Amino acid sequence: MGFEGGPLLSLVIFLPLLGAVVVLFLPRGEGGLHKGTALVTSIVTFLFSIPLWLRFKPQVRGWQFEQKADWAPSLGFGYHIGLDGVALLLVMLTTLLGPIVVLSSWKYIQDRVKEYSIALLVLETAMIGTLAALDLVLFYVFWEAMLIPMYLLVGLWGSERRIYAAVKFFLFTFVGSVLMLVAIFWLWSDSSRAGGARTFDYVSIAQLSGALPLQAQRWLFWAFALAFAIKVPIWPLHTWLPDAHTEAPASGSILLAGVMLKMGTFGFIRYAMPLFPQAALDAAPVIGALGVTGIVYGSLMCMAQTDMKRLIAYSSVAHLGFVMLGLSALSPEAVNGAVLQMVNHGVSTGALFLLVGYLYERTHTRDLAAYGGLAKVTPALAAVFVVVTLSSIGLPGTNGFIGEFLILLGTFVAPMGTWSLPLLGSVSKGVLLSVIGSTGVILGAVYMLWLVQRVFFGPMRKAATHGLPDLSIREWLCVAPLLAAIIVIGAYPMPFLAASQIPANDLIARVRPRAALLPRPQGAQLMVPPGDAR
Amino acid sequence: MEVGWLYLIPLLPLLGAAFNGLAGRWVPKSWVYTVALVVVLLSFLIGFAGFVQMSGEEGTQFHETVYTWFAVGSLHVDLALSLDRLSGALVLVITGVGFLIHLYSVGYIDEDPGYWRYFAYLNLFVAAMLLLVLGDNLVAMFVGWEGVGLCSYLLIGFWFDDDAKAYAGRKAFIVNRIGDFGFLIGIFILFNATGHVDFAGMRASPLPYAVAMWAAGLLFLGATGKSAQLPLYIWLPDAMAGPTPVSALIHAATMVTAGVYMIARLSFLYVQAPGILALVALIGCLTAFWGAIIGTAQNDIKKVLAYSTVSQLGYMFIGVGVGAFFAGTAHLITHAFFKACLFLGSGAVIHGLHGEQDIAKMGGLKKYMPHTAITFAIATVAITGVLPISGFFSKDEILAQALNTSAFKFLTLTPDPTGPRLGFLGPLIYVLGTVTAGITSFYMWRCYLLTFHGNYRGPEDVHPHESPAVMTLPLWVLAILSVVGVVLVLPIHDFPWSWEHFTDGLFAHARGGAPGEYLPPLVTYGIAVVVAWVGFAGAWTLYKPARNIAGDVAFERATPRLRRALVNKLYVDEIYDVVVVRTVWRGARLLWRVVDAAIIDGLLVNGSAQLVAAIGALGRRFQNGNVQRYAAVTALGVAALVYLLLVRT
Amino acid sequence: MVGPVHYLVLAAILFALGAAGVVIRRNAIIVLMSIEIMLNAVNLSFLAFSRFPLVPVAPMQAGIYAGQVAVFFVIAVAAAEAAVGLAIVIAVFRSRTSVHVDEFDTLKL
Amino acid sequence: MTESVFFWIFAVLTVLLAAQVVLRRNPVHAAVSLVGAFFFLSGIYLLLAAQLIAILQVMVYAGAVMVLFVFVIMLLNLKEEEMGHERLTAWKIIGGASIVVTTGLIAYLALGNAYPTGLLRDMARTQPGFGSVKGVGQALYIASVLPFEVTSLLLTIAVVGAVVVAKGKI
Repeated sequence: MGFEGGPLLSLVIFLPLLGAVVVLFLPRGEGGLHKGTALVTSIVTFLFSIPLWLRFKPQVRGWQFEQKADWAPSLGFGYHIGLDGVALLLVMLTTLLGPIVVLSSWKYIQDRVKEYSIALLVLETAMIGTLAALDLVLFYVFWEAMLIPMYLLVGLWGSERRIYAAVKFFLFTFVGSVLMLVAIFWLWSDSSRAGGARTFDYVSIAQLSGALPLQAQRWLFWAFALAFAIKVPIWPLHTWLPDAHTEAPASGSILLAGVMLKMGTFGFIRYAMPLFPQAALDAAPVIGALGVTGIVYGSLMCMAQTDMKRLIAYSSVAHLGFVMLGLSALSPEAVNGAVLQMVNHGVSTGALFLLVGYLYERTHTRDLAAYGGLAKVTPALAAVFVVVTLSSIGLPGTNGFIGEFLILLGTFVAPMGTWSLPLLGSVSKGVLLSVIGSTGVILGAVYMLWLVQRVFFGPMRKAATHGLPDLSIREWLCVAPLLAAIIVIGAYPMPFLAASQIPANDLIARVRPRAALLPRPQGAQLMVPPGDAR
Repeated sequence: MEVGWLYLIPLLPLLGAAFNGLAGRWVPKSWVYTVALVVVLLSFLIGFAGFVQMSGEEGTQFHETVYTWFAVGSLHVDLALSLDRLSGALVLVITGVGFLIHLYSVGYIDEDPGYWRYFAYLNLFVAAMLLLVLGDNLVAMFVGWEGVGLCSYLLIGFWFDDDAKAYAGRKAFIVNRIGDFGFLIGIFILFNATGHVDFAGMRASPLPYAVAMWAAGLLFLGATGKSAQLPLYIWLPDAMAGPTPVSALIHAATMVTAGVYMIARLSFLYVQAPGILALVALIGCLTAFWGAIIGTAQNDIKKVLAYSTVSQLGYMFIGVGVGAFFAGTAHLITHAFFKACLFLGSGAVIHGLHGEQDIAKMGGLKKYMPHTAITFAIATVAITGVLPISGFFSKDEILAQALNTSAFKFLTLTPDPTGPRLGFLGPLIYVLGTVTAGITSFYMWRCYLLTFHGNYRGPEDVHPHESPAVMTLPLWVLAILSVVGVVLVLPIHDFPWSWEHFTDGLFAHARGGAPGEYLPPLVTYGIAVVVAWVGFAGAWTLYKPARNIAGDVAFERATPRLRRALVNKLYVDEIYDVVVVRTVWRGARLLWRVVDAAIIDGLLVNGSAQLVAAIGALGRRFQNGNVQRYAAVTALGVAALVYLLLVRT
Repeated sequence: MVGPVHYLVLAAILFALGAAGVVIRRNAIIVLMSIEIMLNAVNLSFLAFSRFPLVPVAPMQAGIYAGQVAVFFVIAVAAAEAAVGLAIVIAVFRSRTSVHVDEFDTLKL
Repeated sequence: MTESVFFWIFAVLTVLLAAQVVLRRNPVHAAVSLVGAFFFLSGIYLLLAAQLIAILQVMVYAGAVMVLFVFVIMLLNLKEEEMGHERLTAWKIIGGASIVVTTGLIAYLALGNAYPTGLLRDMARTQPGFGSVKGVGQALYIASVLPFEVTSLLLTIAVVGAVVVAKGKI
């Protein structure tokens, strides 16, 4: 607790906005100047966020870099920000992706550069703010503020069906948010229960909401959960995602996949689950089942696609399914794995969209049928793509493995009770979810390697003309930090896991205080095979 | 004993891979070769030194915790390595045979522009394989397990501009992943039951029977994937699309034996699950037979060897399945020698014929490439067992153990404890295994005779030539190893070099007690020799040098249906294609069209949007722009309000 | 004896006449005139309430003339409205050569 | 008594003339009727002790506004055929009926016991000098001086607006 580090966090939040204001006053028509300002701003933001990482004490419980100021005390909301380990990881991810995003569409975006730069910077502020907010109104403001620049990114700089995609994206996410807003007001009106004034402050509300009656918790939980579930997106609320991703420019896709989807899962960790612990515990198997459905269903969808970006968008559904599965399992392994998987997905799917953006810039098509044999022409691009693919399918040694392994293992051992099924009898929910989820490991390899072969291997097809340039220096600069993150997190994940340990444990302790009482599913609860003779 | 240098063994090849992969394209060729060879050699030397040190005293084990990889909740995963007699021997095989194959590759891949990539992959493979073998917990082992799968994928699809080859690589990876799925669940079960993932911790906790059964069974699913057993063997023949040295190293000598190694390493688990042991032995036996009969009708020299590998791996699984872990692993080592030699020999042939792989277009090559012919013959002798060198004894030990095993005597077929028992399984496996040995002898000699004897049947413009010394040298070393490897498996009790004696106490003992004795050893040897010679005689009759390819025609004429089925690999690929592959892909497309596009997006999402639009269209009819109509409606509203507010109250 | 009720009923009748004119007549000028009648009906009720206040008003208090002041403003607004309204009628007549309100339905789309 | 006589005369005439406005097809006739109606209405205002307003009514309405109307009518100079025929649609009937019913209801309720006559005071009798120019002027200039000034602004804007709209191009 306390004020250590001064307004460092505020600085990180609002630096991009400052950059946006600067861009606003730059003369129109100077595209390079606008992009340059955006780039410098995002790099400076990243540099300022490094001390956050260095000064963060993972072993300390509570909010760090906390800052609190009045805003509208009579209405009960204020400017209250702070970070825990989970938020810190995602803030770092966001600031890391910031410069990459600006660089990613450097050449591709040529019209309305000024507005584009402003949209990117405002989006960055909104995303960091969403992660750092500790006041429900502040959170909601940042949360909705994310929507507008992203809507513009898709709707203005997207490809053919951009309007449809942008409107769909907006309506989907907005419907959920509105329900959440109602729930926030409910919490506000309830917050005077302990005798104080009504407040939107997260910390105060969190102390009260756990004791709400179960019925109220259920309503509120699902109101929050729906908003977050759409953002994640959880099956069957996912159909906005492929459209938005397909139509968005590369930078939009990277931010969408890299950070914005994580806002949904982050919302579950920070708001929906700890605020309404009993309802969350009740809902956990349902959410876990939806997560598993997302894994299998998303993977199968990938196999049916002919559009590269759409394929990767559906793979996001599968990956986020893993995250939701891990969160619902509520065992330390699974929740930490889920948090790490959030970062992993940001890195590897962000990188995938980056690379697909490069491909699109070169060939101007996303149609898989046009691709083939590109590895001959652009070997470095192919190699990088393969590495990122391996991370995406969770090969050990890359970051993807740690996350998926922890999630599946944690789910397997999670004391979630049993389901009674036809033929199988009484089966531990955790075991069942974990086993079905593990098939995602197979399916992931099926569709990702199919994609790689289709694009890079085999004889050269239409899109692979000779003379396509390989990765340029600018493109290397973008992709190198992501590659480094893939390897570093894969080889030495402890610092990243350490950051999420305390928030994860607190979450579990809050939602499942009776964990110790429930037996872990032992042999007796597994099925006994025929032919057993002792 | 804790040591501080074990990490070097896998790290050195990894560094070599990193160097070759990142810089290999720009540095001179000789640097690439030097680095690739030196790192493997250094690994070998370190492993050798460690092995000598460790094997001096029985029960010594070197252990090293490199660092804590990840630790969350009750899960604690170290990157820990351990060197005991089993892993030590395998390290020597991997780095030793690996070094020879690296050396051979210098000659083989020299003309390919992707040589630097090749050596990077190869080094990476050695590193992953060493990690698999040295890993002291299941997760570290899994890293190597998947790592070798990755290298296999990359190397099978090395010539990626051929769609078929890229497809073969992908197929290998995905089939392996199906196995890895089982492996992963196996890890979860063991962790759930014991709270550990490291071998020592798991060994210390006794397991409930059902848990042991499930864990062992699922890990075995992993083994069937990696080690190409029924029903997941289908990737291995296709894996021959890769460069031949790769087939020798990965798809014969080392990676594919990982399943056998894993079961031997987890012997303490498998003896707790005797039913799964029986399954292992049965699957091994069936695979051995299955691979052998398909091998009789293949004309691609590498496919013959691939099915031979599938078949020989089956033998190893019989060994570990009947509880004779030493026998299975001994065959693993001898097989590494002679099969690597065979593959390298086939590579030399292919190299000498500029890429020709069809044995129907070879013949008489003994004349042109004598070194290759002789070493190939030696290795063929070893695998078929016509003379008592390494392969003979290691295979015979497995079959004898299967015949005499007591591991299945107490197993029942049904849950009813008084039901029929599985004691017949051992002898059954013995009989089928012996028949398979005869078939093995037949198809291996067929391959040898068709390749090296008779008349040259290839095109005129191809002039077969012997390979350079850098390639023949490894052939000779491996041929010699195939012969002298016999010292490991000589059936002399307390022989100091004997593998059985050497690994005493390393493996757990199967339940059911010591093996009985159906037949005295000399009788089984006699049977084995006779069977091997019968196979040879069959091959000689059909394919003796003067007849050239006529043997196949005779075969075809005798049993046309069977032979066509065998040539087409018993249509397994086609069946899988229809039943699994197409079903899944079509199902995915159907699911997309129906559920995603039609129901969720069409009906629910766009449907609700259209509902709103329809309501809006209905409301629009009132907004017809006629101000007077608005005023009239307003008046009506006011009338209603007045009535409601003033009159009704 | 004439009381407030008479004035108020008169106001109601005038308002009804004006409103009926607005609803029924097509000629925009007459519609505007009808609006003036409605405004005057309102003025009438203002003045009626000013003379017969519902609440007791203290002698010579400022609020005593509130009704009349309101009527003053209504007259001012009515004048402005008539000016602008007639200007619009002229502008529309120029483009449509019609003063029929039921033909001015461009709001529809 | 005098009040009653004048009230009934003025009231009947106002209603008749107002009805003429609504019913006359020719806008000039309507405008003339409207002038009359306003004139008699100002008589009613006098009865309500609103002398200033009555004067303003005659000056502003019967004078200025009606001149404006007549000007516009003449400016447009509608031909017979351009005036068109009234169309009686269902909505017009519904609207008209609603208005009649509403007014009837309100009048019925007002004439009934809803209006508390007993409590009323008559300012014209109890306040000497009620409705004088002086009194209303003071109320306007002291209590509501700001709205008064704003009204001037409004009128200015209205004038400018009217010119802009009517002129089309400036």
